[in-house]
Amino acid sequence: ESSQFTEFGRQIEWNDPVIDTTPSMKVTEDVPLNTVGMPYYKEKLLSAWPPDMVFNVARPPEPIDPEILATMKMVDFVGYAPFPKRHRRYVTESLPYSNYSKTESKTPMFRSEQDKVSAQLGTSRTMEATTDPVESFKKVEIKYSKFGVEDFDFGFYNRTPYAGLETHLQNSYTNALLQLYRFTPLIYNFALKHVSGSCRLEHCLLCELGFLFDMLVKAEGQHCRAYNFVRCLSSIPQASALGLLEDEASNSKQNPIGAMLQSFNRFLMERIGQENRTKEIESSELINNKFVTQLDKVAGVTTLTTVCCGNCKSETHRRATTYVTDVVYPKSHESSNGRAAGNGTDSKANAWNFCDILQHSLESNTNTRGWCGEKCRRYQMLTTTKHVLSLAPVLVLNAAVTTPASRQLWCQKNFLPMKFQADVGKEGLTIKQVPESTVPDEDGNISEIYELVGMVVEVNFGPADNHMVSLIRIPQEDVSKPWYLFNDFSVQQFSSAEALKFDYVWKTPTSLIYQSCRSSRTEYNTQWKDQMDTSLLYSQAAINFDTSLRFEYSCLAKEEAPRAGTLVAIDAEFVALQQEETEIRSDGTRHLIRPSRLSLARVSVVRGDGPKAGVAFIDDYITTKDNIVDYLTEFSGIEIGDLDPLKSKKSLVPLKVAYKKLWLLLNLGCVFVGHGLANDFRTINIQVPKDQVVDTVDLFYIKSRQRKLSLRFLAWYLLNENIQTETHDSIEDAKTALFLYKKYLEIREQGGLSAFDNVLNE
Amino acid sequence: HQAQSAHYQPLNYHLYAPLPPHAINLLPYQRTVQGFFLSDNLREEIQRKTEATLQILPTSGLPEALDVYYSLVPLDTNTEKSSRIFGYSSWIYKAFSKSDGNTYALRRLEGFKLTDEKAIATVQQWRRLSSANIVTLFEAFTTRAFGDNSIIFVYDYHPLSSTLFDTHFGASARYPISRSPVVPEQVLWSYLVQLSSALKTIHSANLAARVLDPSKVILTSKMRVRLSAVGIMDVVSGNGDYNSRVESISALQQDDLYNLGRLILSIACNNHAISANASVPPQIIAKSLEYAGQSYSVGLKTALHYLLGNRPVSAVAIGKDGLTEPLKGIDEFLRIIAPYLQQNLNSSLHYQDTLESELCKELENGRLVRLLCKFNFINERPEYDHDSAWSETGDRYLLKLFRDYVFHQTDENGLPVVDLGHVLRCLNKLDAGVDEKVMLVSRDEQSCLIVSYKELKNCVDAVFRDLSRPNG
Amino acid sequence: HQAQSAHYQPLNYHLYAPLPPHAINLLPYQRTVQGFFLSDNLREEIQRKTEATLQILPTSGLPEALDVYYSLVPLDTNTEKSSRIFGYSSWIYKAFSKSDGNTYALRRLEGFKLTDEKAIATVQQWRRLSSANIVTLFEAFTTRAFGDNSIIFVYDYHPLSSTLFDTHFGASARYPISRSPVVPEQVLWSYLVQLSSALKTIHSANLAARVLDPSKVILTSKMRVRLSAVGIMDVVSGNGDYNSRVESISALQQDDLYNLGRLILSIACNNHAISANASVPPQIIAKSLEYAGQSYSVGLKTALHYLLGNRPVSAVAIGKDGLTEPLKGIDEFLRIIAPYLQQNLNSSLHYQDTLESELCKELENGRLVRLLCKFNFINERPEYDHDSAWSETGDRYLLKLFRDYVFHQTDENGLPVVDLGHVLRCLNKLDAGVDEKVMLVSRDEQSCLIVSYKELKNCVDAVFRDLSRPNG
Repeated sequence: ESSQFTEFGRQIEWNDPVIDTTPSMKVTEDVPLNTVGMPYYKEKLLSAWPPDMVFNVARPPEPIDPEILATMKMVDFVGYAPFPKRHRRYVTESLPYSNYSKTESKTPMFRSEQDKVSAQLGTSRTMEATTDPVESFKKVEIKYSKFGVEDFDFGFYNRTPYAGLETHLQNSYTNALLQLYRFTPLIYNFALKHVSGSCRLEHCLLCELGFLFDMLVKAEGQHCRAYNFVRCLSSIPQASALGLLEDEASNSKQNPIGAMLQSFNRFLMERIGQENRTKEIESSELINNKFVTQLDKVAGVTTLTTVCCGNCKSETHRRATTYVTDVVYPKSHESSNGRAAGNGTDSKANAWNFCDILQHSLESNTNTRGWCGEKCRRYQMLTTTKHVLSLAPVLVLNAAVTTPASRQLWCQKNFLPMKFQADVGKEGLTIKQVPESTVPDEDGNISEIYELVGMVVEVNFGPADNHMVSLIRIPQEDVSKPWYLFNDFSVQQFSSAEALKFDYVWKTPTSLIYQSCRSSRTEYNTQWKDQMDTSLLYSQAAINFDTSLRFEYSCLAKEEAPRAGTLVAIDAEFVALQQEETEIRSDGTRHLIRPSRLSLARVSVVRGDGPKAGVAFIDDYITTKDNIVDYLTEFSGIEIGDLDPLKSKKSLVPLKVAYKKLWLLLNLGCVFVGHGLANDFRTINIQVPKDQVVDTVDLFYIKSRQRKLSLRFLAWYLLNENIQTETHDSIEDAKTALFLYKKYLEIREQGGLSAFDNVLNE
Repeated sequence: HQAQSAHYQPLNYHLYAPLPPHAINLLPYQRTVQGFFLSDNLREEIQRKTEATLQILPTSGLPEALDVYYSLVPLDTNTEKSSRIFGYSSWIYKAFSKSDGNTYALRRLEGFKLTDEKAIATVQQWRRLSSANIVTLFEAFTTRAFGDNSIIFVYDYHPLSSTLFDTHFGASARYPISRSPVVPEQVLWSYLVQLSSALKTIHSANLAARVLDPSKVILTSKMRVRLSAVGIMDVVSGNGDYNSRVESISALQQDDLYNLGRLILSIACNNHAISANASVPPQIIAKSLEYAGQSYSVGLKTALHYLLGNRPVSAVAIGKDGLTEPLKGIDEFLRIIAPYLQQNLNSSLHYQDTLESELCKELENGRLVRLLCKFNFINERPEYDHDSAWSETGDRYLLKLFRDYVFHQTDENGLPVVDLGHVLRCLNKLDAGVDEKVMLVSRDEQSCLIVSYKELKNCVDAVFRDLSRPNG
Repeated sequence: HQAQSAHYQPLNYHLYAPLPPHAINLLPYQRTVQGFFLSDNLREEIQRKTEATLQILPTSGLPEALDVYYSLVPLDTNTEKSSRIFGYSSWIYKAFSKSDGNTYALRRLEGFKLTDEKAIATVQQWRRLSSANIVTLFEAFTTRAFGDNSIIFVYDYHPLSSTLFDTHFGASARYPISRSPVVPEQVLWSYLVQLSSALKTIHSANLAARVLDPSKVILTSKMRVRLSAVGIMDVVSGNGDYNSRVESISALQQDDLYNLGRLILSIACNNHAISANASVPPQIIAKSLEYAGQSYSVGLKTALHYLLGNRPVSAVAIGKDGLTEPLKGIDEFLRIIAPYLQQNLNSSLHYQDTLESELCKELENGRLVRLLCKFNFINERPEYDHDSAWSETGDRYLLKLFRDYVFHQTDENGLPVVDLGHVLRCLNKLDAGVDEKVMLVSRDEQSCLIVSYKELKNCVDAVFRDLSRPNG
C-alpha cells in the first residue's frame, strides 16, 4: 500500500525550463487535465466567455423532416437523401435563447380575452391567420376556455363565406369528404330533394346529408358540426363492421386514415344509393332488365364485364353499376394503353398520364386462371374484359395511392387535369385531356366534358398530425385564387398552383370528384323548398310502446300552417352522453379539453300567435340508443325511463323526427323565440339564420356590465312569475320566453326601453 | 532556443493537488467506514448515470410530448406488479422538461379518473418537503394524451437506481442468499436511519408516507435510499384533503412506523411476504423477529420491536411531559437509533470529503471546454472560405496554422503524434496569452511565422468577438 | 528569476471566469456560461486549497527534509499562544511526503524529550479512528533535525482551514459582534453535532479527546469542523499507556463532555474565557447558560445543561437497565440531540447530492475536452487531404460535417450563431452515444446524411484509434 509517488509537479519550476519536459499524455488516460498547470496571468483569460450570454438548455431536439426520412437510402449505418434546400444548412433561430414556443403564438386569443384586451386598449386587435401555405394544412385544434366552446375564435380561421366543420367529434375525419359532396351541385340537389321528401327511415344517411348541406349553406361561413350525421353513421352496424368508426377510447387510429376515408366514401355512396332505392322502386325505370335508381343517374358508372374462356371461348356477362371508382395504377412493365409500346424506351412510366390511368381504371383487360363453368369444367386461362356502358355526370374517384410509384406519379407537375373529355362509344370508353378553356357542347350527347370539383387530401406531418382536408374549386370573381382549403373549421383561399401541387410525404390525394360541366348540371337547385313534405308537422309520430297515452300538447291543425314570419317559441332540454374531459394540475389550474357531449332529449315548440298562442304543438322526447351518462335531471327535468319507449309516459320520437319538424319550421320561414337559443341550436345541430331568431337573452342583455340575465330572473322581474322552482320544463320555458318577448315589444312600443335599461341596471 | 526560453513561464498555477482523505493510507476498517456511500468506481458510475440520463428511445409509440415533458422513455415494463399498491396499472417514464431542461421521472397511473379536484392539491404539500431521502415530487396532472384517463406524477429522475425489491428479492438480487445473515447489519441500519429521516420530514409536515414497500424505495447509489412514489396515495385514495381529517393522520403515521418495521424485517429475514402483505399475522412477525435476532444485534432487534410491537413500557420519551403517551412517534424512534444516525452522518461526511477531493482533479475542465469551443467556433467556418483575412496572407491564417501546430504534430517519419500534454500546454499558454513565441509553419512548408501566444490570443479574441456580435 | 517572482504573485481569480456586471434574470430554461460549469465559489475554494497545498517556501531556514517529509512551510507563526495547552511551544508545518506524494501537516512540540517510549505507542490507537470530524493522526516521531529535542505529530493537511478561535474570537472573526445572538443557532448545532460525532468515535475506541479548545478545532470548509491535535496529550502527559489506567478513562471522557459544553457555550456567549479557562467557576457557567437561554432555543439549553450540569434526573437512558447510571455518556447525549443529528444527516446528504452533481458536470466537461481534442486531432489533418475515407463518400466525412453541425450554425440571414448550449448538448449526446438521429448536410448543400450519435461515436473512436496507433 505504500507505492512510491513521484514528487509531482515540482520539477517544472526548478528544472531547466525547456518546454517539452512533462511526459506525453494519452487522450484516453484518466489523468487529471490540471496536471498541466497555467502560466501566471494578469489579464482576463481567453477561455472566459461573455458572462451575460444566455443559452436555452431546454430546447427539444429538432425532428428530422419526414420528407427526408422517407426518401432516405441507408448505406451501412448512414442514411443518404437529397437536401431539399428550403433554407441553408444548419440554420437555427438567430437568438439561441429565444422562446421555444414559436407555434403557440399562432393560435388566436379566446374571445373573452380579446374583449378584455380591446376594452383595455380601446381598439380591437385581430391577428391574421397564417399565410404560409404549408402551415395552413396543419391540423387545427379547438381550445376551450372556462367559458366553453363559444369563447373559441373560430372566425380567426375562416374569413370566407363557406362554413367549416368542427373537429372534436367522433368520426370527424369524414368532414373533408362531406365538404366535397356539399360542393358537388348534383349531389347537393340529390340530397336536398330527398330530405325534403317523405323519408321516414330512422337512420338515413342521405337525409342527414341533406340536413347537413342545408346547415352549411345557411351558416354562411360560420362554423358547423356534422354532429347528427356522424351520430347516424355510428349507429349503422355495417359502418362499424367495415372499420369506418374512430375508436374513441384510443386516440391512435388503427386504420390508416386515408384508406379509412376511401372505404367510407364507397360505403357512403352505396348506402345512399340503397337507401334511395327502397323508396324509388316504383318509379324507377326498367332499363336493360335492371332497376336504375336515382343515384345511378347522378353518379353511377355502369359496366359490362365479360369473361371469356381461353379454351372453349364461351363467354359470361355481368352488368354492374358502381358509384366510386378506384384508380388502378399500371404496373411498371405495362405500357400506356399500347400507345407507347412501340417506343419501348425507358420513358414508359412517364408516358402514363392521368387520363390513361383513369381509362385503365374504368375499363380493363386481365388474364387470370380461373374456373370455366361453361364447357370446360376445369381451370383455364380466362380473359376478363370490363367495358363501360354509361357514365353519369358525377364521377367519384378514390385515388388509392399506396405504392411509392403511384405517389411519385401524383408529384409530377400538372399531373391532374382540370378537364377531360369522355366518350362512351361502341369501341368503348375514350378519355382524353382537354384544355381548361374547353366549353362543353350543350347540345351534344356523345361526349361529356368533365371538370374537377375538388378533392380530399391526406395530410401527414407525422403520427401526431395525420388528418384529412379537402381542396375544392369554387368559381369566384377572384380568378387568382379559385380554390378553397377546408381544413376542418379552418377555411382559406388558394391559388390553383398551390392547390394542385402534391407532396411525396405530406400531401397525398385520397378522393376526387369530377362533374360534367354542362350548365344544367352545375346549378344548385332550390325547388325542393316549394315541394317539402310537411305532413310530419301535423302528426305526433310517437313511438311509445303504450299507444294509449295522451299528451298535453295539441298538434297543429292544417289551418295553422306555418308561413314565413310565423312566430314560434322553442326550448330544448339535453342529457349528457359523455362527461366533459379536463386536465387538472396540482397547482390548481384546470384545462378543459372537450366539453361534455350532450344529446337532445326534449324539444318543445309553442305557438306564438293566434288564439292558441302559448300552447305547445311540439313536445317531443327523443329516444336514443347511446349510453346516457348523466340525465342532468336538475336542469333538464328528464328522468330515467322518460326516454325508454317501453316505460316512457312522454311523447317519444326518434331524433330524426324531432329534428325534421324543426327543420321544416325553419325552412317554412318561422321565427323562433327562446332564451339562450345559440346553445340549444348548437346541440340540436341546426343552423337558424339570424333573422329567424329572437333570443330573449340578447333582448335583455346589459351591455355596460356584460351581463346575461337568467330566464328565471326576468320572469320574476318582468312577468311576476316564479318559474323553474323545482326543475326545468321546456314548455314552461318556451312560453315564458314568448311572453318576455311580447313584454319587450310592449315596452318598446311605449318607448320605455332606455328606462327599462336603467331599471335593470339597478 | 534562446528567444523561447527567455519568455518561458512556468505552468504552475491551478495545478492538481490531492486533498484529504488519502485513501492510500487507510486501514481496512477505515475504508469500510469511509467508503460506505462511495461506489467502487465512482467515476464510471457517474458516467453511466449521465449516459442513462441522456438516452432516448427513437420509436417508443408513446406520446411525443406530455405537457412540457418530451422524449419519453419507459423505465419499467412490468405493470402487473405495480398495480398491486395503487390499484391502477402504473408506468414510469423518463422525460426532459421543456420548461427547465432537467430530466424527470413521470409516474403514470393508467385509467385513473380524478373525481375530487381537491385531492390533487395535496401534491403542493409534498412538493415543499426537503429530504435527501425522498424522491422529490414536483407536480401532478391528469392527461388524455395516452388516449385514456391518466394521472401523471412528476418526480426527480435518479438514473440507474434500483428498487429495494430488485436488490433484495429480485432475480438478480445483490446479496447472495447462501450467506447468513444475508444482509450485513450495517446496511440494514443505513436503510433504517435514512428512511427514518425521510419519515421524520414527512411526519413533521403533518403528512404520512402511507407506502413503504420494497418496490417503492429506491437505491440511487450505493447505500443511498430514497422513498419514491410519495404523495400518490393521498391523491388516489380520494380522501386527499388532509385538512378535513386531522384525526386520522396520526393513525396513518403509526402505520408508517409499523410498515417501516415490516420493510426492514422482510429484508433482514429475506422474506418478501412480510413487506408485501399488509396483514401479516402477528405470529409471523414475532417469529421473524426472533429469527432476525439470531443473526443481528440486540440494538437492531430493539429498534424493530419498537416499530412492530405495541409501545414498550420502558421506552419513555425524553424531554416530554406525557409519560403515558399512548402513541409511538418518529422522534422517539430517532432517539432509539441515535448512535446509528451518528454513524451514517460520519460516513456521509467522509463521502463528501472524497467527492471534494475527486473534484480537485476536474477543476480546469470547464476552462478548457470554453477555450476549445471558442477555437472551434472560429476555425474552418465555410463563411470564411473566401475571406481575405483567412487567406494565406491574412492575419487570421495564423489561427489555422496554430491549430495545426497544436493538434497535427508528427514524428520524424511523418506519423501523427497524439499528445494531450502538448495540447494542454499550448492551450494553457494561449489562454493566459503569455509572451512566449511559437514558430508556425505554413502548410506548403515554404515559410514560417513566429508569433507570441499573446498575439494569438488577441487574434482569437477579436475573431470570436466579431462572430458573437448580435448582428454578426 | 522569472519563475520564482511569478510564483509569489497571488492569482487574479476574477480574471478566470468573470461574473456578469449585474444580475441577469434567467428563466428556468436559460443558463449563462457559468451555469454549464462548476459553481464559481466551489471552484475557487478548491483552487485556493490546491494552491495552498502546493505552496512552497524556497528559503525558510527550516530543515530540508524531516524523515520522508520535505519542503516544509510554516503554517502558524504564533508560538506563544500554542504553548498554553500542551506546555511546549508548538509549531505547524505543511510538508510533502516522499512516500505517497500527499501533503501533511506536521505539528512539532519544541523541546520535548520522550521519556516513556510506551506513550508514543498510543498514536497507533488514534490512527485507527475513522471520523470525518477528526483530523487524522498518522504517526509521531522524535527528531533532532531542528537542533533540539522535538516530537513531530503527522496529520492530514487541510488547506485554508481556520480555527474556531480565529473564526469566533480572532481579530478577523467571521461573525459580527454587534448582532445578537451573534452566532446562528443552526451553526452551534452543527458544531455540537459534529463534535459529538467525533467524541463518539473517540470514546467508542476507549480514548478521550482531552483537548476541546477553540484553537484546536478547525473549520476546513464552511460549517465543517474537525477536532485537530488529537493524541498529543496522551503522549505529552506521560501517562499515555491507556491500558494501564482503565479506571481514569471514564473520568477523562466525562471531562470531554463538560469541555464540549464549555466550548459551545463560549461561542454562544461570545466569551472566550469560558473555554480558555479549564476552571471556570460554576456560577459563571450557570449565568452564561441563562444568558444563552435568552437567545437560543430550549433544545440547545437542554443539551448544554446536560453537558455542563450534573446528570439531570429526568434524563433516563433508553433501552438500558441501569436507570440510576451515575455517569453521563456520549450515547445518551446523542439521544438527546437525535433530531439535530437527523437534520445534520439530511443536510449532509443533500450536500453530497450537490457535490455529486457538480462532479458529474465536471467529469462530463473533462470528457468533452478529450472529445474536442480528438475531433481536432482528426479533423483537417493535412495527411488526410487525399484519403478516400475523408472524401465526400467516405464515412469519416461524417465527422467533418458533424463538426460543422455543432459549431457552424447560422441564422436565417446566414449570420453565425454562437450557442454554447447547443455545442454542449450535441457533444454530451455524442459522448453518451445516444440513439437519437442527427441530420448532417454536405457543404455543397446537395445531400443530407442521417446518422445516430451512437454511430458517430463509433466513427470517432475508430478514426482516433487509427490515428494513435503506434505506427500511424
